[in-house]
Amino acid sequence: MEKENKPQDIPVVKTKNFIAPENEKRTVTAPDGSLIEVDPINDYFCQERPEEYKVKSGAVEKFLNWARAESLWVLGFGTGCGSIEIPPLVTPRFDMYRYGVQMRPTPRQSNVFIISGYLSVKTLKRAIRSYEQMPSPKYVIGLGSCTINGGMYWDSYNTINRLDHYLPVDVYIAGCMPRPEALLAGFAKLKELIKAGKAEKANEYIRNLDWYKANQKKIIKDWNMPDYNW
Amino acid sequence: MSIKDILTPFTAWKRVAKEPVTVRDPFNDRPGADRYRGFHKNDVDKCIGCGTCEAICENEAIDLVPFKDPVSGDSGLRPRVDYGRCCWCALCVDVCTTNSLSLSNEYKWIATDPEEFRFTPGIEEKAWDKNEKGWKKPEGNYEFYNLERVSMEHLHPEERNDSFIEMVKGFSKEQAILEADRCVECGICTATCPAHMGIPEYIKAIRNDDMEEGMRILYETNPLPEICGRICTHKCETVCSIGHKGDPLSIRWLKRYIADQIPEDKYKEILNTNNLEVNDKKVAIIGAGPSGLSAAHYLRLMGYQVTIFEQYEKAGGMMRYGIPEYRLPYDQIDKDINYILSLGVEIKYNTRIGKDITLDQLGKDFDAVFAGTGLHLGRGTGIEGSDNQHVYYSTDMLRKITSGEEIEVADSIVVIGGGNVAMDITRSLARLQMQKFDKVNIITTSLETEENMPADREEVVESREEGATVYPGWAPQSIEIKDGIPQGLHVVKCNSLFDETGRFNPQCEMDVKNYYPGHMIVQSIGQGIDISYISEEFKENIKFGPRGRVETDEYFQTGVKWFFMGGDIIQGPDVIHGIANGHKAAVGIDRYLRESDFPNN
Amino acid sequence: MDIKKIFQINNDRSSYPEIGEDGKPIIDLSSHKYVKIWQGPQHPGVTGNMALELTLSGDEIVESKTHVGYLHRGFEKLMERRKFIQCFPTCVRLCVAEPDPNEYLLATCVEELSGIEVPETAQWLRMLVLEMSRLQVLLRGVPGQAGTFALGLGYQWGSYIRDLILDRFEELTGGRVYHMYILPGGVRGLLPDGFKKRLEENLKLADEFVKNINDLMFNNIVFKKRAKGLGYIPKDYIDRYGVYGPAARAAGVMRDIRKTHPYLKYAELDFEPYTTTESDVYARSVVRWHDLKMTIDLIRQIMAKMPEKGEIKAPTPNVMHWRIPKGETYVKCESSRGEYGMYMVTDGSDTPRRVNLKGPSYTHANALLEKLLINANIADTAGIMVSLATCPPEIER
Amino acid sequence: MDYSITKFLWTLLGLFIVTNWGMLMSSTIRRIGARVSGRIGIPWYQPWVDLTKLYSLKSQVSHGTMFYLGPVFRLMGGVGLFLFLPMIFGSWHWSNYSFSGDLVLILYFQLFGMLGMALGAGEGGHPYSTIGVSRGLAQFTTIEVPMTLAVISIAIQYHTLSISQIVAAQQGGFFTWTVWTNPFATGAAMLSLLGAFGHSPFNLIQAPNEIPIGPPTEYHGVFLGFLRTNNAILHVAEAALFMNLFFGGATNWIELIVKTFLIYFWSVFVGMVFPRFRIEQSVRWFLKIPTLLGILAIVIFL
Amino acid sequence: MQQIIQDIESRFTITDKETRRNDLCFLTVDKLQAISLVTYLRDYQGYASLTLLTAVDWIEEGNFQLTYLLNNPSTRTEIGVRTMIDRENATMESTHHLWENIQTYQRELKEMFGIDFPGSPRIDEDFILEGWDNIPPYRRDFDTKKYSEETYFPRPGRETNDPSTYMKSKLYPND
Repeated sequence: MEKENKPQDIPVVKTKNFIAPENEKRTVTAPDGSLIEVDPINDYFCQERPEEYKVKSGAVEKFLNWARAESLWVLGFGTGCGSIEIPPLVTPRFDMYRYGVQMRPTPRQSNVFIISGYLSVKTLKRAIRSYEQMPSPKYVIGLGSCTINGGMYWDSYNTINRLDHYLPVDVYIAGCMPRPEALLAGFAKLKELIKAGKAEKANEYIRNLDWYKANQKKIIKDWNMPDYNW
Repeated sequence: MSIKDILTPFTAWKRVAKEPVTVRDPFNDRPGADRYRGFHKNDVDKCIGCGTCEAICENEAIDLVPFKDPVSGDSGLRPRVDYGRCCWCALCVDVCTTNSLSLSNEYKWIATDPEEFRFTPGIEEKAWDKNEKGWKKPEGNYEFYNLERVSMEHLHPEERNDSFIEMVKGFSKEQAILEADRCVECGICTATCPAHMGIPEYIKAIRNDDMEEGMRILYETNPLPEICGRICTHKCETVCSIGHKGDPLSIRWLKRYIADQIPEDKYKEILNTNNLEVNDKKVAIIGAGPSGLSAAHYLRLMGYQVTIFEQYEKAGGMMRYGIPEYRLPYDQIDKDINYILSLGVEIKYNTRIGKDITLDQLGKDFDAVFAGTGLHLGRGTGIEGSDNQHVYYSTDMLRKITSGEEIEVADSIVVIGGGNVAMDITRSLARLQMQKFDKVNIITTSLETEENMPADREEVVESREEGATVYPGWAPQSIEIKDGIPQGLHVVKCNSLFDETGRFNPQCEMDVKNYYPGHMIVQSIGQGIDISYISEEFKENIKFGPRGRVETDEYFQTGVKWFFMGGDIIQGPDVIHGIANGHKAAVGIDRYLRESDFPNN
Repeated sequence: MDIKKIFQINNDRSSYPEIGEDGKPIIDLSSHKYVKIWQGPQHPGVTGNMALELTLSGDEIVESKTHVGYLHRGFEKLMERRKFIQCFPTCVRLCVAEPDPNEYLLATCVEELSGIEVPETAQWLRMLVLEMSRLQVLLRGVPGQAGTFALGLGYQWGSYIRDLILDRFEELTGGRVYHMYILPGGVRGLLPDGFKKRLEENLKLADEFVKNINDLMFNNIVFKKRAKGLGYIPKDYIDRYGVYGPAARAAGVMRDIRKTHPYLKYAELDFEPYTTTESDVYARSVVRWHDLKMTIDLIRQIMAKMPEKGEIKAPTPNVMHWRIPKGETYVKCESSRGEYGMYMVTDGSDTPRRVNLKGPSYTHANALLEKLLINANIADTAGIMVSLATCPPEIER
Repeated sequence: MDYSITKFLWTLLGLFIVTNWGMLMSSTIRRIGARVSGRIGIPWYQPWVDLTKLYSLKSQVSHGTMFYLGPVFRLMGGVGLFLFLPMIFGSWHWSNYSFSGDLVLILYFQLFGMLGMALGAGEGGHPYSTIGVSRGLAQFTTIEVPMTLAVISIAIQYHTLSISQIVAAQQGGFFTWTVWTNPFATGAAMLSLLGAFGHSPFNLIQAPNEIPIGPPTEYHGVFLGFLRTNNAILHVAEAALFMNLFFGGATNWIELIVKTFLIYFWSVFVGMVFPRFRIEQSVRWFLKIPTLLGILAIVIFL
Repeated sequence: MQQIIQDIESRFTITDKETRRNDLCFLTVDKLQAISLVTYLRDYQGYASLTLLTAVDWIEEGNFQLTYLLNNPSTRTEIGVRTMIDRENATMESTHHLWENIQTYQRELKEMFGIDFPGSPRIDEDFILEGWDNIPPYRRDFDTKKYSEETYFPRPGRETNDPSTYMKSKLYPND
């Protein structure tokens, strides 16, 4: 896979109907009667390119990496059928809490994004937003064969085939569905990577941001969100 | 709403004293169940690379990749699974024609690189290769296709053992469609068939009940479907992938079914050969056997003026003069041949090259010559007493029987040979014995053991049904002769025919002897080449290989540019090879004639 | 003395917001009276991956729209280019939580259109699998209702027993979630040795669970306060909105395909689906709880009555090119959510012409949910949604 | 009050102990809760790991100044509560900055954090935060009613507003604890405590099933770390407050640990088996039984 | 069931009928009569519940087949009302006044087949797809595999061999 990081020609969102109505430029009346012009895309959303997460060396960083590995907070976003095997992990039989893995309901507080199975284009759009809102260092687990090469839905007009074209993936787990144990093994592998300081896909995403963005925009036809959602 | 509603929920706390039910070591405490559908395993030695798994996979997760060089019946390909596609439905396991594919109960595969998830089970070593558990095809009557052949109606031994009427009745439409339905369209047969007939395609045509399409597919590679549909050696059926678990498809009967459905007068219309172009090139064909007819057919389709020279009074060669009528009725031979002749192929009967016209003359009169003269000489055993006048060659005898000549039939006969021709002569003689003496007393003995006999299995079985006794695994030693009449055949036990290197080297136990009484001995151990029509000076220009066979190039062109040879003389006795050679030679002749049009090129 | 009158407290919110001339509520977002929020697709309170667009006035929902399509894979299209046997692994994934009715429907459609009789043992096995599947859904679904109100304990207990049932599935079918067991023509294997014994052990745990969940949920004052009177479905909605299964039975309308249109061997079993008339979240929850009890009982009946050995698959044409004559049919069965049906049209080729799957969620989560959420509290959305047993993959397929 | 450096250092040490105890307590309680479900639960050291990770994260979003100040305020609420609370009775080292009127200040600090949170979360711009904050403020207001009534009742009972003196008054045996001498006030306060700890049935503020997860929706990294640290401190401090007011205080750390654990466990004990109330239900509930109890407690001592 | 069909036949022009089971039959009527037939079935024959509404693309004949499957809960029978509409500019009268839930079906048909139901609520909103700019995907002339391979391109590096051609090329390289 060749990743071109030349600043590609990212189409800037200009078309009006691609902007969600609540994000359109408009004039609002303030309670005191004065008119204020708001441009939500520029006012509310970050316009700056993200920065890479700096990996330092040394004992402190090692300790921090250990802490990061032992405290994986998973975003509760079931993107596909894989979400059926995530709940068993928080229940008595498999109990992933004992490995320091927890579910968090909001992307801001999560480190791990499990893409559980196939991603339809409509979900991909949300997944990108969720992913970008997660604070670095962050990790993506691709669950099931759908994330690797399309899986079951390889010929569907609405699901993507290769997740790594749109989001950086740290660990893949084969299966359809993978057993919960396979997921636990995936977490173990991810921990191993983090402890070794190798789970750096989030930085790769930032380094190749233009490539990823171009891929994303190619298939998301109504890109009515800001370019960056950090 | 009472106080009970407030207090009863607290009973949940009683669980706090219980041990947690969590699996302590999830990776080892809970292996997959016995039937778990985990990762793939493949027994590469058992697998034949038929690709049925690839065909049934709805995710196109399986590729066939080269593993070794193909051999007959094994494509040399092996399935490679893409776990970026697989959905672990195990349909590939259930459909596998050899039962080589199975799933293990291993289920953990974690990787950081998405490209890693492609592997060839059985070839790339994996931790679960030795895993006994996992999904296998369910036992019992659980098949995705019918393993049993649709039985074709035969004449009973009692009905057939005294007559030469065709013993196999042919499929009805329902039977044919049912039989055709068993095909998995793997195509291993196509490559194995010398003519590379589009077997899966015409079987599909049968399923679609589209006989005309089937006919067109047949004639693409084989202009003698009626004949082939009856007497082909069906190498395709030997390698048929269904044959690994059940009965192979009756590919031969299906071919015959297609040809049987179309009346002769429809051929031209269906095959669109009503108006063939004619160019000014002329080609002579020597011998109206399968290869000659095949060459004539395809050359004629290409527009050449074709003349066949046939030494006997009827066309068909070995097919007519070597195969008894109960297997191949004459009207069916005529049907195929008449069609070829109706395309505008000229035929000169009773013309023997070398006697009536010389080969050199032929070369001058025609632009190219193809010789498919076949193996008409019988080969003898050369044992003591084999020069007796009551010791016959099967070829001669069959020719006489088939051309309707009266032949002498003794009350007890011994046939030497284990091939199909031996069976033919055995069964023909048995019929004649039945007609004459009302009982059968015929012994057939072969060098090869029962399981190695070159004859088709059913031929042996049917011979026995018809009263012949077959003793495989005996080597003939001498013929006892008394008063100029053979009395019987001495044989010794033969254990193996070939040594480790595959050379012909029979190993016999000389102490174990046997004696088969018979007043007539027929030798049927092979046929010999008769190329007496080629003059000595001509022979100098033709290269000869070992064992006296003519060497040709891939298009059957001999050392003499305009002279092509093919069929049994090159390939050995086999109708389908003959047809294939004829076709190929036709292509070669066409190429040669085109090139000679532009000598500068 | 009416305090409400004195302090001018108006509890009647039904006329709020005002209804315009076109029958739609007038919602002016710029008036700052309303707030628009999205629940989902990334939202723990929404079952599966779907979104609710809610317009709120305070905590009260004044307008709700369901947005689906996040899980759309185009199954019906994909199946149009797959052979009948290939449809079978595809079809399973239509509803993730309860895959077996999908398998059953496809198999039955194919069998009915091509005129294949399924062997008796296979029919019993199918029924066993369907009931086990219902059991595993209900083991999560019943306590899941309390889970939406933050009582996660029952869900935890139920999930454990569900995992055990899934183990039995693994033994029988080879798959934990996607069983791919009922294939056109029959099933894919007999019961393994000792299966009945192990299943019976699990059923005993389930019995205990039924009792515990009764103590924890249905005798829980807070749960009662939350669930009673919530999400009321009037009886006349049943036909107008298309309400099926437990939701309809909670409204006093008998809708259970197993009873009304017995399929497989259900006519030989003894059961009576529970109905009640309160028609609120609590009633639906109780109906499901009774379903759970009934399912445990049905599995026991099936295990007692089913033959041990026998043919598991009828002979079918070669599956590689199985063609089915032109025709169309609609086949239905009872899933844990209600009537689950498949409409299949064939045109004589080896692929279906059209497959349309119709699950109860299709109407429950769209028309009905949108209606029920109006004037509900935002805190109750998850509760109402779960009580209607919404399954997004089945809506959009 | 004593403002010497030594005092400050002792207080800091106390804060450190309390923070760690708070985290250990929360992990222990979660492990006990997990056992009821049949699980093993988090490792005992998990809160420290989580906290380390959170503090190691860099903030990426900017929602304005108040957004940053919110967690700081919240932390100040917890720390403030601790600062003016005597932890161990009779010990100069562990009495912190308690003074004669500390009870009033502490009541204020209980709400202080919530107000800070309201400011910060409001700035976050997320509708869920806003909804959570408005619910939180509504609920806290009603929690404060029985709580204040109980405190007033105690103040009347012991004729003082100093916690140390209230504890002192309870010394002298098990039956001199307020829980026996003023059961109504204890009842009212313990019920309001259910709301203060934010377990169900009164955790609609953070309800992950509908407004995930309420006010801290946008908070992450260091800010979430602040909130978590605050939680640890606040839970122990609040439990210690109740211990001081109603359960005879503590004369040594062991006693403190046992008592605060039990008081905290009380809310989990209830919360584990009940679903959560809707906000108007919980508001109504607090204004009914606990308030009545509180009024009763005052009426008795008047 | 037979009685009802006879009754219907006396009132409507049934061009085709197919009895699948005792409790299921399909009737084909003209587009103009379809709505009145379903209304009649709903109001007078007790077929009050709409099981489904869906379309079948008969591209060869240039038609869409619309199927209204109605269920009678009391007699436990189902009748499928089929009607053919023109594939070009496919339009059908909306029946959202009969059933509240039918608008969902109609939205789906609009999006997936491009059949318009003027007047149906939210008919023009996206239902499942978002920003779809191709031909409606459930139409037969939309090739999902081709679209997927062009848009989402499968992972490269895969190649397969057909056993028959591979064997031919290896065993008989010259043929």
